[in-house]
Amino acid sequence: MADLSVDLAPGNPRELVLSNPVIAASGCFGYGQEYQGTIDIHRLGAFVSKGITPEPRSGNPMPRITETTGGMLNAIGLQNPGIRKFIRSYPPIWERWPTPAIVNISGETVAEFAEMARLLDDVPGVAGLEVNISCPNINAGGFCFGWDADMSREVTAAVRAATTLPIIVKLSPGALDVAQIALAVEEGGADAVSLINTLVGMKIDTRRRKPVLANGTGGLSGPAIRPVAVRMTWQVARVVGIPVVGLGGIMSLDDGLEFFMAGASAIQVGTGFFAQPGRMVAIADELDAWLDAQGCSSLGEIVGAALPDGLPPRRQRIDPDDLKLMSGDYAEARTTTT
Amino acid sequence: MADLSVDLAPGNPRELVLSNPVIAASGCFGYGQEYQGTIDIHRLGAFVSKGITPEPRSGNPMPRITETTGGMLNAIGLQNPGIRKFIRSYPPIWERWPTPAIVNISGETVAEFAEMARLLDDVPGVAGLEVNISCPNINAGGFCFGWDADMSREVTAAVRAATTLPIIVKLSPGALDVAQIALAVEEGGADAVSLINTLVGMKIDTRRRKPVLANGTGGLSGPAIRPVAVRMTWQVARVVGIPVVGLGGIMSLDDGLEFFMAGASAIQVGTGFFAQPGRMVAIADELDAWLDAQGCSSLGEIVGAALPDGLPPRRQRIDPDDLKLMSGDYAEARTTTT
Amino acid sequence: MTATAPDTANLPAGTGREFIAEVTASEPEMGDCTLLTLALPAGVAPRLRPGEFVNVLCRDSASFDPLLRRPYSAFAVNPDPVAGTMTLLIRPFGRGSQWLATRQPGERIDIMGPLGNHFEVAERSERLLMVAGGVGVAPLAHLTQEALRIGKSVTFLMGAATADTLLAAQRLPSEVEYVVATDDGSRGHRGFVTDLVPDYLQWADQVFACGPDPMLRSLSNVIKRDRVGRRPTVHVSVERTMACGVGACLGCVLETRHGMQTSCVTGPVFPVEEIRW
Amino acid sequence: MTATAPDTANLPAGTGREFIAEVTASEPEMGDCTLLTLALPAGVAPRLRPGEFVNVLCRDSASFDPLLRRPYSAFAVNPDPVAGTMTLLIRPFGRGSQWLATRQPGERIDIMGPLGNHFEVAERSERLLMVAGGVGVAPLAHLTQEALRIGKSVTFLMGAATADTLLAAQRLPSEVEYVVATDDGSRGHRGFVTDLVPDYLQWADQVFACGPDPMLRSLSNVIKRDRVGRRPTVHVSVERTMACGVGACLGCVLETRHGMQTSCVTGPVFPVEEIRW
Ligand SMILES: Cc1cc2nc3c(=O)[nH]c(=O)nc-3n(C[C@H](O)[C@H](O)[C@H](O)COP(=O)(O)OP(=O)(O)OC[C@H]3O[C@@H](n4cnc5c(N)ncnc54)[C@H](O)[C@@H]3O)c2cc1C
Ligand SMILES: Cc1cc2nc3c(=O)[nH]c(=O)nc-3n(C[C@H](O)[C@H](O)[C@H](O)COP(=O)(O)OP(=O)(O)OC[C@H]3O[C@@H](n4cnc5c(N)ncnc54)[C@H](O)[C@@H]3O)c2cc1C
Ligand SMILES: Cc1cc2nc3c(=O)[nH]c(=O)nc-3n(C[C@H](O)[C@H](O)[C@H](O)COP(=O)(O)O)c2cc1C
Ligand SMILES: Cc1cc2nc3c(=O)[nH]c(=O)nc-3n(C[C@H](O)[C@H](O)[C@H](O)COP(=O)(O)O)c2cc1C
Ligand code: FES
Ligand code: FES
Repeated sequence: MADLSVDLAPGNPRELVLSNPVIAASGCFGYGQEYQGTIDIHRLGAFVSKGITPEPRSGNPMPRITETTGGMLNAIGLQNPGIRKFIRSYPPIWERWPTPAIVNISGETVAEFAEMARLLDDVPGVAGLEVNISCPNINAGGFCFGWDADMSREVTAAVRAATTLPIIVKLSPGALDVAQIALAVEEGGADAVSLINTLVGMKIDTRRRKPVLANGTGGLSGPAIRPVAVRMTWQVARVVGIPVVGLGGIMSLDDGLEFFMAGASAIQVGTGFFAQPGRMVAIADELDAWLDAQGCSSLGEIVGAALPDGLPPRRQRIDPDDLKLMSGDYAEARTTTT
Repeated sequence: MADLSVDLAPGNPRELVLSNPVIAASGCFGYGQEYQGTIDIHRLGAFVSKGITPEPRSGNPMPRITETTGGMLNAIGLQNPGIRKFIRSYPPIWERWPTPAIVNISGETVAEFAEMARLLDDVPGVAGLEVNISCPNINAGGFCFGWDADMSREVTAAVRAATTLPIIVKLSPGALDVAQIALAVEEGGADAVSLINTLVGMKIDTRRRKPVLANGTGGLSGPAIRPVAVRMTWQVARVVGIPVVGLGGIMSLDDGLEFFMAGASAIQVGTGFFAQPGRMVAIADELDAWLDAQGCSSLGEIVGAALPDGLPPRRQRIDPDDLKLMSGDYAEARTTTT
Repeated sequence: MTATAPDTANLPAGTGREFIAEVTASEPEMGDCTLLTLALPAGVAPRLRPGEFVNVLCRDSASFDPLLRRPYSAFAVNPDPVAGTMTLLIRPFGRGSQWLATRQPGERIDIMGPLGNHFEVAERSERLLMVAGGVGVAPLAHLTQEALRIGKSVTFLMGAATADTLLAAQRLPSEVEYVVATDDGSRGHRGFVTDLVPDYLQWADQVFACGPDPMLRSLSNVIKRDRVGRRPTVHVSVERTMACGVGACLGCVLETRHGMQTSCVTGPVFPVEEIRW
Repeated sequence: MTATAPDTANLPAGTGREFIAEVTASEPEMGDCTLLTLALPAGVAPRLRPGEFVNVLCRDSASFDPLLRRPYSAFAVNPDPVAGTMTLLIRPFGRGSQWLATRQPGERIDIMGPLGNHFEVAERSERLLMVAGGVGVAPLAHLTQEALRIGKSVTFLMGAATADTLLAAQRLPSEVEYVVATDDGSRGHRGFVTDLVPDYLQWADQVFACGPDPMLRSLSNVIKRDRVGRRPTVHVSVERTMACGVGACLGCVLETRHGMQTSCVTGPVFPVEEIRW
């Protein structure tokens, strides 16, 4: 019985302690209810809800999903009930659960992110936030927040200023240098980063001579993208002082081990749930057995094992007030520099 | 018998006319000799040589390749004999071949690219150049040429100024906005663009707890990346006035049709040759039969079929002198703006 | 090593909605289709109601080809609580269905289900009309089996391209009135199965339909045109590409009067008038 | 449609180095290994020289699992110009070898070859020493077959983990002196096969070896230490991960005295002293 527990917000007094490092990824696990009856969701370390927006969204027209070699494309279009209805509907249920629920938020402006964070700050049943910065910033001509270090820092700082909840910022693989973005959101006050979100792809139906997805492009996920995700996890884990959550194409323990060895303190599973939910919730048990077989007493012993210089020093726990303060500074800094 | 021929340099008096649109991709077809005896390479529209550098390179340590789901990672490290030995060794053989040979060049500075272009300008047997801008610019802190519009335009202009050969600029999928880079190289004087080069990935050997490749990271190719390649081809073909050559994971005619419908005038096949060389050289024949079955008299009828507004107007043929002239301007423009 | 773990890995058969089923029989039907019978873990078969579907992993677990599961409706069920079985009718389209259609007795398959809603036969409905197109016949055959058990009378309309891709008459209980239509007229009415519907609208208390979207759309037009008032009620089972099958991905939605609804949880069965085609 | 085209698509059997071969026999050997015999297109078998390899597509062409081919040396060849066959010895490691090892007679496989260089037996060499480790026995068994045909005498040293993973003696012609070593001492010498080499260095005119890198490295040390002058000459066949198999990708190189050389074209056979381990 190795120690599988992990705190994804070591710098945050509110903490985000998971009993094991296997998390269900946003958009692949609904609101936590859907897989009940299929699997025991409490075998997971945590789960992340479908992305929430300030207002309700009906999402994209159909078809929304299609398969590709070793992967799938999705263009759901963030269909969701909107933050207010969401808060009434789900956290009250999660409150009674042992498994931490993390809320994934998607905004089109810095203000939208901050507003959602404020509304979620003290909602019982919400253990933390995952900030999806792979969204277009409508105040920057639809340029994706996650592609620009300043915009990424600004969003993080604004969220940080609006809540003391643990904040995981989910990075976009579209950035030129994902490590630079990771450092920026760490500065902005993120407690952890998760990566990667989907790559943008397209499949064309050669019979109909048009894209398969009604939306044209979609997000590529699944084993096909794992090498890109492992590489980015490795690049980010080498430089940041906060926990890294790795994801992208994890379908088995061995896949997950690649991310841990690349420096991830925890992993998320998305597409894998669609294929084999039973195997996904078993990964934590398999990991436990594997660590025992390797003579490791805790997961920490293999995290970053493949990094040439191991993990950088961890950031120290920050005083509650400083949290908002530091982020405040960045918020200012940004407003002056933009 | 539909018309499969295509000119990849319609704007260039020296032309780059292919009898069919199926091209062997750089690094996957050696110097054109290697697959002789296995296939009839003259069933190809053209082939691109392994990337050449100014000086000889012995490449990366082993292992250099590994498989991933639906793809492979490579870190060959541009092993090549260097431009001078290369020119003595291969073009004399190609000169006697009906199939156009395109030379892929990789430099670490703008000057290196220009120098290689100059040396190749009037070498018999060389039908055109493919400029690989997915290389680090050592004068820009290793920042990849292909990630920056100005650097991409500058390299293209410098090559344009050094040769009247047809120039295909090969774009990097790492750029934030590949369409913007494509427009920049079009301005710089490119006759065509090809995309995509490999995505950067990593695979970790969980038994040895280190990356499988001695180099750590490698380039991801194969069917796994096809959705990303089709999406980028679609984005670029919508905006540029020059031919687009699409590649990334093409293993069959149907895969190739996705690229044609996304706006590619020609396709390249790389990893596919490693798996099924016989099927790759057969794609052109299958395309011919498919076009007949569809009642199309020429390939052009389906190029861009999946683009909402079809292809933009083609750039007009340019006067020989203007070629160098225009690029000259850009070369200047750059030197003033950097 | 995990990559080659058996499908059974960590699946206490019978508990939960993901389980391993063993193929017990395979026979051809409807031309190129296959009837595949699977032994279900104790307790599953009795729960399986007509119209519900299962999401099948159409590969061994070490391969990702195809990556996602494939949804299939039950064609027939032996509800024995212990020795229960389920029979699927599989038409070969691509990778997944071809893999599934070629499984042999003794092979074990990873299945999720029962999933989705089901066909509701109203207490006071006596006469049921089934309208099937192609493999859409599957859930309606199962429904017919159930309806007869509870003493309803059934008229079964089926359409197919040609006579040899029709469901063989002996596959349906003899009490059923079986009327067919073929595109080429090689058997029964020449044309669409929906052309036959008007003659039965007076007779039927409920109509249940399953088939390709074009067929369901034409059915909805027939209903709009010829139905008098709100009877008979008409329920159709739609087919959308799915990923999770449990409402988690929102990839399979359908636009209805009540907005976007998942065809895997709120559906696949919808009242025909609620669907926005 | 092209996605499900047969492997044979556009492969005029026999012409070129990519062809379709039909499995004619399969039998177990060396514990978990399989001996797979394939009928070769007319003209191929006579060209296949000991040490050359074939690059095998270990999947059906509609799947990409695994994506790349897998290299295999010929274990035995029937050089009949028309009815020629090739036998491969396959140890199951992962996806590819497991797929190949489970092919049945009648199945057709996409093969590229013969590829690479080969073992050269010098005119005046009379006594040949083979040093095999595990499946490295394959090309040396083929070489032995050839060497005896041209009247050479052969001593065959083989090393394996345990007695039951050694090549069965009857697989080698009776004229061959067959000496074995096992890690656990369950048969023959307890220890490495390379421990046996010194005793034969006087006797042998040429040494040919194939096996895992550690074995080849220890062999090269034994040679450095015990060989007197330049005789016997020592050639080893190395194993590197490959993609193209024809020298096009530069993925399989080996560092030698002459720089980086491809193990698929310049190799897989190299004079032991040329390799930079
Ligand atoms: C609720 C539900 C119940 C179903 N019940 C059955 C059933 O009982 N029997 C049965 O045979 N099928 C049934 N299907 C359809 C079945 O799931 C698909 O045929 C299957 O997913 C095809 O997978 P594939 O891998 O073979 O095809 P893919 O490889 O996914 O596709 C191969 C080719 O076939 C085309 N294709 C795939 N599916 C369809 C389709 N349904 N109609 C037309 N073209 C298609 C694709 O566009 C592609 O060109 C059902 C579907 C749903 C949603
Ligand atoms: C010139 C040449 C000749 C060969 N001849 C033979 C032969 O006659 N018989 C034979 O059985 N094999 C032979 N091999 C080795 C054979 O090609 C590999 O075993 C095969 O590629 C494994 O593929 P796979 O898909 O089964 O394994 P993969 O799925 O590629 O790998 C599965 C696991 O096995 C490990 N693995 C793969 N290959 C090896 C290996 N060679 N040694 C140790 N671990 C490995 C991998 O690291 C991985 O962990 C030869 C190789 C070369 C280069
Ligand atoms: C159907 C689907 C919906 C998704 N929705 C979201 C979302 O709402 N917010 C988000 O941050 N990521 C979303 N993702 C991305 C996943 O969380 C994950 O980053 C990505 O799929 C890569 O992981 P995987 O390969 O394990 O699926 C979605 C992915 C899929 C497949
Ligand atoms: C082994 C290997 C070597 C490559 N070498 C080069 C190269 O030297 N120059 C270059 O521009 N691209 C190189 N590439 C990239 C390919 O040309 C192509 O852009 C990429 O592999 C995607 O196409 P594919 O999926 O068809 O292989 C190489 C690819 C592979 C697999
Ligand atoms: S298939 Fe995922 S919500 Fe219906
Ligand atoms: S395997 Fe490609 S060069 Fe040897």
